[in-house]
Amino acid sequence: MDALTLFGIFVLLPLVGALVSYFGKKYAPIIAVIFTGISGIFLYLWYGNFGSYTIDIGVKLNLTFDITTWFFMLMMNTVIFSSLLFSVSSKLKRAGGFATLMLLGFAGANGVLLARDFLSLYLFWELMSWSIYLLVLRTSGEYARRYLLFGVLSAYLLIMGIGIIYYYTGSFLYADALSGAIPHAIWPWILTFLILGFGIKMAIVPFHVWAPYAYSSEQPFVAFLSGGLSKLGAFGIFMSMYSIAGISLLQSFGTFRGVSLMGYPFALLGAATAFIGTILAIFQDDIRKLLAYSSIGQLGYVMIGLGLGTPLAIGGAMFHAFNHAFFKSLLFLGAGAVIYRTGKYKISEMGGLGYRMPFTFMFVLFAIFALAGIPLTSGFISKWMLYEAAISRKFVIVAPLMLIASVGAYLYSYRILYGVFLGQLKDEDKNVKEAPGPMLAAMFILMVPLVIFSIVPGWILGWINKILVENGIGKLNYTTFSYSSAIGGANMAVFWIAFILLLIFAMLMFMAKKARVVDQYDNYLAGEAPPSVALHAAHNYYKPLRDTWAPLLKHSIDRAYEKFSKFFAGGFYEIKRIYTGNPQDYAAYLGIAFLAFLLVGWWLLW
Amino acid sequence: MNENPLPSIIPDKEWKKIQRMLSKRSLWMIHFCTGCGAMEMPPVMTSRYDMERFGIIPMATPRQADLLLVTGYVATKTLKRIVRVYEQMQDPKYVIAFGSCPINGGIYWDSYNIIKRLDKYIPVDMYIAGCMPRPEAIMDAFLKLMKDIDEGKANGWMRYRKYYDQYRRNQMRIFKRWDE
Amino acid sequence: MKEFELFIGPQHPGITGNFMYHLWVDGDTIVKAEAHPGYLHRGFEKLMERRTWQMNVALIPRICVPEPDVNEAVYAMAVESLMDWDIPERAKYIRTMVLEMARISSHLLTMGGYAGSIGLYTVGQWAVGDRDYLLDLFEQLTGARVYHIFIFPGGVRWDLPDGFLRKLEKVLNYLESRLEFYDKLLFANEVFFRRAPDVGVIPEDKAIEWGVTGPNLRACGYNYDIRKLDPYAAYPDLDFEIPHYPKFGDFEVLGHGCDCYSRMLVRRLEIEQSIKILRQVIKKMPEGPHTLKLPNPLAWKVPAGYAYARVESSKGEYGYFVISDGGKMPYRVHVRGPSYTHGINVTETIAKGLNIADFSQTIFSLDVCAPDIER
Amino acid sequence: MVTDWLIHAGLVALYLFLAMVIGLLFMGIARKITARIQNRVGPPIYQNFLDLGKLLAKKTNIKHNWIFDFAPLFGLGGVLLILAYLPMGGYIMLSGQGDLILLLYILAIPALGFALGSGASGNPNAGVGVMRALTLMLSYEMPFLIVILSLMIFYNTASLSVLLQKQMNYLWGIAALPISALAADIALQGMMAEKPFDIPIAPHEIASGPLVEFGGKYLGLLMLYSAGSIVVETSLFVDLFLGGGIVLNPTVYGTLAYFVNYLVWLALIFVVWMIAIFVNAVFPRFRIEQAFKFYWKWPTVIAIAGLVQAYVMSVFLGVVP
Amino acid sequence: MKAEQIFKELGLEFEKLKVKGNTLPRYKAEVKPEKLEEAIIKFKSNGFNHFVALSCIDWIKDEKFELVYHLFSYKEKEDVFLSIFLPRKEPKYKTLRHLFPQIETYEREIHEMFGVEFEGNDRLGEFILEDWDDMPPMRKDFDTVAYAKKKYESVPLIDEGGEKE
Repeated sequence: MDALTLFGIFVLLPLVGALVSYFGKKYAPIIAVIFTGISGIFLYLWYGNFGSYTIDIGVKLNLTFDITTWFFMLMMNTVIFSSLLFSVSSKLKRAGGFATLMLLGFAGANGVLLARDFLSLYLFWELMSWSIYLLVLRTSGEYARRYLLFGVLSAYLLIMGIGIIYYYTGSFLYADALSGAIPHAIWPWILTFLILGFGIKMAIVPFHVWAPYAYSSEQPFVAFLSGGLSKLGAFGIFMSMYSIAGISLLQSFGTFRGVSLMGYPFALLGAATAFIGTILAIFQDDIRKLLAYSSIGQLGYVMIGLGLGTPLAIGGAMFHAFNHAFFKSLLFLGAGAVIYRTGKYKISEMGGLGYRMPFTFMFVLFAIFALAGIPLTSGFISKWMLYEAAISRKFVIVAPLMLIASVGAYLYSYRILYGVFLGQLKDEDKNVKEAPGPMLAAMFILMVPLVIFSIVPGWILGWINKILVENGIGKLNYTTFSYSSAIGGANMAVFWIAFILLLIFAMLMFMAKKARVVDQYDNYLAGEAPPSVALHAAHNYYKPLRDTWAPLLKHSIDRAYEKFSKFFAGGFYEIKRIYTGNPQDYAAYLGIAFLAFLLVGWWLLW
Repeated sequence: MNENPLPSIIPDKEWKKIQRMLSKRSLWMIHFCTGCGAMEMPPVMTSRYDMERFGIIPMATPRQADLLLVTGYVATKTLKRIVRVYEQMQDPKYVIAFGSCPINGGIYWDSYNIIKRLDKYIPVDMYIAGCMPRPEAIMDAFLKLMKDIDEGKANGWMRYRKYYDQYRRNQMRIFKRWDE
Repeated sequence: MKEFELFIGPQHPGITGNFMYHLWVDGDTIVKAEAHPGYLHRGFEKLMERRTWQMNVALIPRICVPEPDVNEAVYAMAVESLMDWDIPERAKYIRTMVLEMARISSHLLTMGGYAGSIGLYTVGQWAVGDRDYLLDLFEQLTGARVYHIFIFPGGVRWDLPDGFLRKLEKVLNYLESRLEFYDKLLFANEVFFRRAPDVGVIPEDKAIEWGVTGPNLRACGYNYDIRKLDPYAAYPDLDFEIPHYPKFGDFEVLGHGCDCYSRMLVRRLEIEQSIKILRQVIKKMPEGPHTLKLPNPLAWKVPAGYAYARVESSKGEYGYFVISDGGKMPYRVHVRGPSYTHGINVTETIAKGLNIADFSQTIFSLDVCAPDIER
Repeated sequence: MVTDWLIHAGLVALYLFLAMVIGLLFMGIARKITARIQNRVGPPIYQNFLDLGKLLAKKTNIKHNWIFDFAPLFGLGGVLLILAYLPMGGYIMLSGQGDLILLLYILAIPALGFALGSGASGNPNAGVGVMRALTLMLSYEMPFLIVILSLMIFYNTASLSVLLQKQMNYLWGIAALPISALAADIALQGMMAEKPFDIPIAPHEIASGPLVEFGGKYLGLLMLYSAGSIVVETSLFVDLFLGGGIVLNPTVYGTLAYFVNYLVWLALIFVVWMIAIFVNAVFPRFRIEQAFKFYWKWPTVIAIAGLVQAYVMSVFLGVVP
Repeated sequence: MKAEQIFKELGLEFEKLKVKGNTLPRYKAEVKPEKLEEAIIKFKSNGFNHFVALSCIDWIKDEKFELVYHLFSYKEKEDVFLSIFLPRKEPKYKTLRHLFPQIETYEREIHEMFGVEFEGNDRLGEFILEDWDDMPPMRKDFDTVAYAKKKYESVPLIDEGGEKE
């Protein structure tokens, strides 16, 4: 294997696929599935076949295929494969364009994962970003503009970071960054720019505002965006902190109970993100927005792990990123299946679909187990690792926020379950059918790893351990079925055996007698039975909680941005008159931001 | 578990006995004040009479309850709700009718809105005469019902199943519509 | 449809009697409420037209089950107005005594029911248990626990049994000592302070217009009481106060009146006043006949005319509008129960914007008595 | 090896059975004591066994759909699973194989199953009830998680079995961290959904909430679930703060120690349960947002004070239990 | 303002009802149906702001329905009964629920029990009775005994053989 093969299979092949599927018309998704399948097969075959290839084409570029890349590519590939599989039967408009853009994004993502130099990183990053922009644009221009605002901001921040490094080292290679050319005092700036730049893709508070809008686009794409592409942010942060800078450099900024002072603020930011994202998710009625805020919250956990930087924490972050890729795309696909069948977005307008779509319900239920961290899925183990990482180092701010956010996750998961799948089946949904086969297959593919890695966590912990060892971070304590930290541990084999035995016992108690199935309207209505009755209590579900939070929710970051941009839109009214064009309010904001960053960069460099 | 769970160990007859013993010792009554007889229910529940001694407690919904107390006169509008609640209860279930009114209309014998005999519409296991029955009478009725259950005599729920057509026919003579 | 529907009643623990509120709820806030009476409709007004003046005495207590005596008293007063009878002093005092005992027992029941509706079952159990002592007294006096059929036109049925007043005194002493426990458990409870004030508010300026009467009106800050306004029986001779918002004595004044808190406190203080009245009755009980010499009961001829009598029941103004055409039977009787307005119009209006957790305590504190709505 | 495992499994089964019996008995005792407070005689303390038997022996049962079955299945299976992970009377059961955080998350299994089943009934009362239960959970978990965090920081372990060991060797949690114990006991009242925090099942408002459509064997198994939950919650408090009732070191005294410890544990969970029951009998219930505000105010402040104490002791003073 | 004075201003004749037991005076006056609203507004603005009840009387011999609007003043401590007469055939009157909200409920009941139509009240309809199939029951010519016999006594008993479990 050489650089070209690597590049060919993982970047060029999707690009070719993009070209082909553009003309595929309604078969475009199938073609795209085949192309992603091929690269998936190579991914499977090439496990262990790692290598690093430097190419000199005037500037030195580097492509590396190592365990970190492989691990992230695994998520990316599975997620896009099932998303495209899902879209086969979801009858999208202009399916050719959709498949093309998805594959472009996929190529960009693979490029980012393979790149070990800033130039290709930035090019592929832009390729990915712009295909996301166009994909969001398919649904709504307004959403796309909001995404673009932050996408461009992210790109600026990256340029700042890269520019500073290049200014000092004169090389784009990651490996050259640590050569000592960069003064020690500059590193915090570089890291801040890079982490924030990548963090925007992860929708870290306060840069999360774009996510709820972008995540309201077509579900197969959003599944890929939330499940796959947002992990590039995690990958980027991981690379910049632990590969480019390295743990010893981080530690040299001073430590707080063994955690670098460079990382700890980001862990706090992550904890805040987890908390805020969760709280906001509880109050959403639009299923897409709910999942979007949940996504924000869950990626906050990843951020915590990356910030803390102990082996357990980073392992937890990797594992959580992996889990999140699977359960969140599964949730978005489940939501997509429901939306496809009913055409509704509001949770309160659905209800009772679990009786009509049992398989979708089961898959979503498993995703929710993973989301809530129920030990029946691997979602628990990653959360466990993050908790133990924080608690064993006695972090008393991060740990409670994380713990309470995970309780909050129960609240919004139940909102999905109750609002969409349980409760009253509306009369107009009486004839809803189960989702089509490809959709179910896509969801099934995503569900399997969640269960498997819960029973055998050792397998995935093996890969993660390798990543940690390779980057010189440390190693994890695990066996095939169990895992442990300095303060505790758990054995999943024992858990599963006990669970299955006791469930069988409960079943024996339960199955002794058959129960009669009654109609949903043969229900406790205090003796009344009106001809038609609305029983679905899903609208404004957490109203008491919302009322208590109302004074705080008033100060939403979302609205702060809007006010900010309105302020500038007002200020730039004169420009509007001078130029014939029609500069949007966001444009004004962009300009100011660009100027500000230029000024900061200029001040730093000279 | 109405089928004998361990037929080889417990004879069927014994099993029925056990079942009856259990259902007599834990009669959960439904919280439904259909008429003025409900006025004497609080005293029966409180310190002087305390029916919880016999395991009788009020339950909120018909699904959980075994015992329906028709406390006093039954207006036609209430009858529909009583029937609905009765049908939502799960077998075995028992009905006690309070006071003179469900027996023959009582003081409302000539009222246009009161049904005169309750057992034309749902099976009644025990009647308590009087207007209104004293708490002692109510306690006595509970004890008698327990005895009846023990002897297998309180089988109104079986009658309701068996003669469902007749009961429904009689009910439909009172109701214009039955929304369900 | 954003809202879901909840049925509070007829088969529901959160309702007094057989009554139904149909609620439309958004989240947990009531958007709309509709009252549905009629589950207890027996056609009293029709039946009374078919019975002689005296037979009706046996029928009417059943109109309001928790406090049947007011029906007898108010019917008797209406018939006496038509007949132009002045009843003897002793009968007046005995009537006062019966009415006040009934008031205490009804208030105890309401207090228990209210405490139950906010989850404090212990007070409910105690209050209903203590009420049994009053029912014992009734039993000794009238022979029945609930439907006494004791007061009738012209006086009361028979004189007090021997030693009745001493026994009453004992029960009063006992009840007074028990009030302390209720105070500690309910009226000084932190959770009660959090839950009751400013919940289920009847606008103060609308209260009279909406027909709110009795303790519910006094909780709005008006000291209107029919016992003082339009005195009847022996009340003019007796000394008592009318507890009303914000005159709560030793109790804290929380909230802005017209709410569940004030309503319950007014009831609690009225028990004290009733005990005070009963003590005076015991002291002042005159000698003499307990009833007028009545004509042949089968052939009462009541002069034609209209008469309206009202008393202050534990729930509010209780009135009978009696019309006679000179025959053996009433031509028409219209019963004006206090719950008619409280249960339907007032509740439907104030339920809007209420939390479903507070709905039950609001109707319990309004002391809605279903049977006197639909009769 | 295999025999060891079998003996272990048999013992676990025995302990689980005993826990269920204790739970039902405790419910009966609670009914009796509440009745005594209310001036009544009350039912016999074995009444709940009769109730359970009756419910299981009901002739007909209804369900609304297949999701309805999740409630009894996960409810009973889950609560047994939690019990298996809780040390009872010094016998550590499976808790060597999973730590406190695993336990915290297993706690959600029966609750989630119950919520699924009641949601599937389609009754709005159930929906509102579960909403209240979940909001209550968010409320009491705030102080409770902080308390658990202080314990884990102070004893420097996340494993319950190690925690018991350290409490036996050093000091019971209630002596070392009295402030946290106070906060935990307040949180416990909410966890057990006893008054003033029983709003999720308030019968006067939502007709017993999530339980609204369950009857017959469904209700019977849920009754077992709540019986198990009583033992879980009281035992959790005893394990965290009262040393799991270990007064004799099992390594020294052997079987006798297990026996004595079990009795002490039983007495301690009884005391914890009694506190809850007495409070339950004399308080009305909070509204859900009041409960939320309450828990995020005072108990949280107390819990944070406890956390500060644990933090100072373990980090600055270097106390190592 | 005292009730007598208001009556005088309105030009109405009134009679005093007999009162025993209670003490306050009660005045009753007959009003023409079209003048009633004005009279009630006049009384309401002069302190008679407690609407006690609305009663309906079926004077079958005179072929008339009498509606009695009963007002009370807490200030003047006087009761006022204003009555109007409607024809018994097709009785119709306008709603006065905008004056006092509880009039709405009374009108609903009177509509159901007597069959009086109140124009402008949109909540008339099934109120207390359900599945009613005869003439309004409170009318004098409605025979409740015959109805009860016909409807309830004729329902047959359940024919069963005394089965045992």
